[in-house]
Amino acid sequence: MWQISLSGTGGQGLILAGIILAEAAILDGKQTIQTQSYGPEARGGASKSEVLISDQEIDYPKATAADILLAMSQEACNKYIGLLKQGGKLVVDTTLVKTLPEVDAKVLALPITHIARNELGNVMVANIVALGALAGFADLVELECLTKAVLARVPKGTEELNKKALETGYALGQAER
Amino acid sequence: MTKARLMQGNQACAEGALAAGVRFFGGYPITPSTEVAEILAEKLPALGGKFIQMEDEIASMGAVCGAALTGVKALTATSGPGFSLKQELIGYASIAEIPVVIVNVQRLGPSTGKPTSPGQGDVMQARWGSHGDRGVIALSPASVRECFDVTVKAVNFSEKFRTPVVLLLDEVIGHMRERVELPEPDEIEIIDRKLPAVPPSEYQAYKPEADGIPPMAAFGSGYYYHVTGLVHNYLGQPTQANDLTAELIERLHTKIDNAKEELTLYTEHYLDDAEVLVVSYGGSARAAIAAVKAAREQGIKAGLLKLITIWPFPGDVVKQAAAKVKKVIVPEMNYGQLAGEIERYVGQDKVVSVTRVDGELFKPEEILAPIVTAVGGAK
Amino acid sequence: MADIEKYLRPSAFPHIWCPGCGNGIILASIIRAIDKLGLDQEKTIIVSGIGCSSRASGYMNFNTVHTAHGRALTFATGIKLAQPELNVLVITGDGDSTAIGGNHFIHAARRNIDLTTIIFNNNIYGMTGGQSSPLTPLASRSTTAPFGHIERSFDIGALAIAAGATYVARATAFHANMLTDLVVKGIENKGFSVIDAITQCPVSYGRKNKMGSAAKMMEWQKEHAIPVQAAAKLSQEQLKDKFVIGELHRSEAPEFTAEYDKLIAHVQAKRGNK
Amino acid sequence: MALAIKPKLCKGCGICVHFCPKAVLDLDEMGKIYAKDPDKCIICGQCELRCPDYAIKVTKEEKTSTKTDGGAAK
Repeated sequence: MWQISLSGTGGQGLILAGIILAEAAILDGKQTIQTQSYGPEARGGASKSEVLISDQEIDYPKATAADILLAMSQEACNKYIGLLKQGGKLVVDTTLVKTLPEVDAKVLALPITHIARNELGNVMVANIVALGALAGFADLVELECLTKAVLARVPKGTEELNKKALETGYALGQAER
Repeated sequence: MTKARLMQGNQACAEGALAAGVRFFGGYPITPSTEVAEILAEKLPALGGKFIQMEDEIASMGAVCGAALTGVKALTATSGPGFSLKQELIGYASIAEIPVVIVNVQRLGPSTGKPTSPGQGDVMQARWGSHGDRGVIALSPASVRECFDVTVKAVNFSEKFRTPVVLLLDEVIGHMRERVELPEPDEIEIIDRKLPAVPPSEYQAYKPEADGIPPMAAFGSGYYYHVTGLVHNYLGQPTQANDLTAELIERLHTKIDNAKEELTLYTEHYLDDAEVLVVSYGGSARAAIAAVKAAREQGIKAGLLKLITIWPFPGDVVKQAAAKVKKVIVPEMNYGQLAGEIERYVGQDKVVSVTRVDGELFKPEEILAPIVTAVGGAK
Repeated sequence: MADIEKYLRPSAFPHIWCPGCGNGIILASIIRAIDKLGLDQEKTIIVSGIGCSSRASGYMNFNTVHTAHGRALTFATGIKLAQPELNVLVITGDGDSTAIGGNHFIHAARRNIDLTTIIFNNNIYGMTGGQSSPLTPLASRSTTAPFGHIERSFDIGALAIAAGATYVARATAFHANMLTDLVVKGIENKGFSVIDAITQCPVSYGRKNKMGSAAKMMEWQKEHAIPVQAAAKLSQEQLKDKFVIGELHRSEAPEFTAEYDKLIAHVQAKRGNK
Repeated sequence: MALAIKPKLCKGCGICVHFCPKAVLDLDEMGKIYAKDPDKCIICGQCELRCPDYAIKVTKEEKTSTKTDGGAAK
């Protein structure tokens, strides 16, 4: 079973990223559960979206020891780093996380937000870049399933941009696998 | 079966309501139940149904009662603070025998408590929240699929037994998204309320039939009758008569108690050879089943009785499951509410109440530990 | 005069109202209005709250709901929205509608839902024995204002108008025929209608405030009521201690259940086109 | 007889007695209304209009030509 934790700031779209990942897992024929936790604020504050992916039925719906942690804010990184299991995979957005924690993990450090803003021209797709990056880094689900899931969820007219964002992230992740 | 998709518990609840024939929703926004309202606001109009966001929780309870009197299946959704406010008219719906479903996605309380964190502290409020004596039906699902199925059951039970039915979700189950395959419409059993078989001139709105339930005519269908929260006679008119009073209050219990077998829903997991029994429900049951499996891996014969029906309390089922075991572990995200009820059936000595009241779901090891202790340590 | 008996439930009589209570007069005026309009008895629903006035529903031979204290409008909203073809009349008291049910009152007015609400305004909580209500006049006495009431009272008409009601009127038990005409117009109005029906409570309010017999209290209503046309010509000073009766307000606004039906049609048409 | 009285329903409040323009009505020793002077009745309907207990009914068989809609004399 994969336990994936996507953490960052409210408003970055990490809950949506988690939903897309879980939907991709279903397209890939897997069992999955997605949960989230956030503070009372709609924007800002540390937020976390969790996805479990398994070939078997999943009993317990929360991550107990994350195989993969995505950190897209310094606060979230500091707060949730303890969830990552030893030898797990850490994906950090170096645009926003300046201090990397000391950790026994395989680290993928990418300027995700910078890539979204400057290379793709829209900071809104940072979550999709991140999703691609961690999927590529950890071989979670088939890229084809992920692409299908992304396209089913994103607003009309942004399909190409999001597809590009996903593929950009995926390639960067895969290169470090 | 429809194809698999990702769905949230609250959404499955809304879909279950629609599948059961609910065509009226009155509600007020409150976390973590709001998705139920939002989804129904979007979906009801296409089905010719009605959605209204009322000015408060009491008003939404009144609106669903009013709608139900016209023959429509009606549902409202809330969380603890709203459930407290709704109690007044839940009691009204009980005595006036109005079928409505109240979804309560439980969060940690009392009061405003911890809005986005799960709790199961409304189990006793569902039973005793409204003043006076009355029978109560309350159901608690533990998965997204169960949210769908149990909502259909809740609507069916409310219609069949002419009573408010409480659906006790919790934040874990309500907000969790899970892979789910929903049944096709023709696979779903739908129950409609019993209509009068006599002409209007002979209709007595509150005269029970053999099953203890009076047939219910819809407003506007030519059957005139009076509906009141006062103790009433068979015509629905207020009465002070002691015999009619006792008969009515007793019937509010017996019409439910007599159908206990039909109303009792639960699932059994590894009970056949179990030496230690876990009884749980809702979100806690997800940690409980993981703990039971972990115990089995250690060679401990643990089993889980997962209750879906909370009220009327399935005491006989619990008693039977507990007969052969040494201990009954009861994990719940409250301070031991249902554990107390279980003690009434299996004795205080046998019950180990496991509580968590910080607004987080149990970790499986927190339930595994008392299981291990119950059998005298690790094997 | 209309035969009101066919609209009553003989088994529920005699009613519980005290001798001289004006509620029976108001109820008869409402029934005459229903009869005048020829409303279909099968399609007319009476909803009431809790209190002396709200017992009226039990005496009326329709589908009737005697709800909980303050909640009549919430049930009525559910009934009307679920089945807009029904005529829904709401019977409530001054405490029921403006204290415990005050929030529901302003929101029903805001939505302009097609309900006709008749407020039996007796200035007091009668059923509990004469405590102050939001309509108890300043300086008058009640069992909970034994030294005189120090709170200002609501003007139900002004409250309803401000909240968005599209028909607002006032009459008294003395002006029983006028009351019937105003209820007729209220029912005819496709929107939220409020009729402030001033009635006498000789037992709890009258006695405490030395107002004399029921008949004397009705004489008081006659003397202190100024028809709206006459009031327009009077100064504030001349209107002091008086109240205005007649049609106080009428306006046009979208009606809630009609708007909802439009929404359904719109959504269904959109789905159908797909 | 233009007045039909139902003493069972009468609670003796005296409103009809007070508002009768011709002093037709009065309360008896039991506190119930009765027509003390029925011949004076002008069938104006004031008593029926304001009886809170529905204890009095004015019938107008004799005077069909003066039928008034709201009940009060016009």
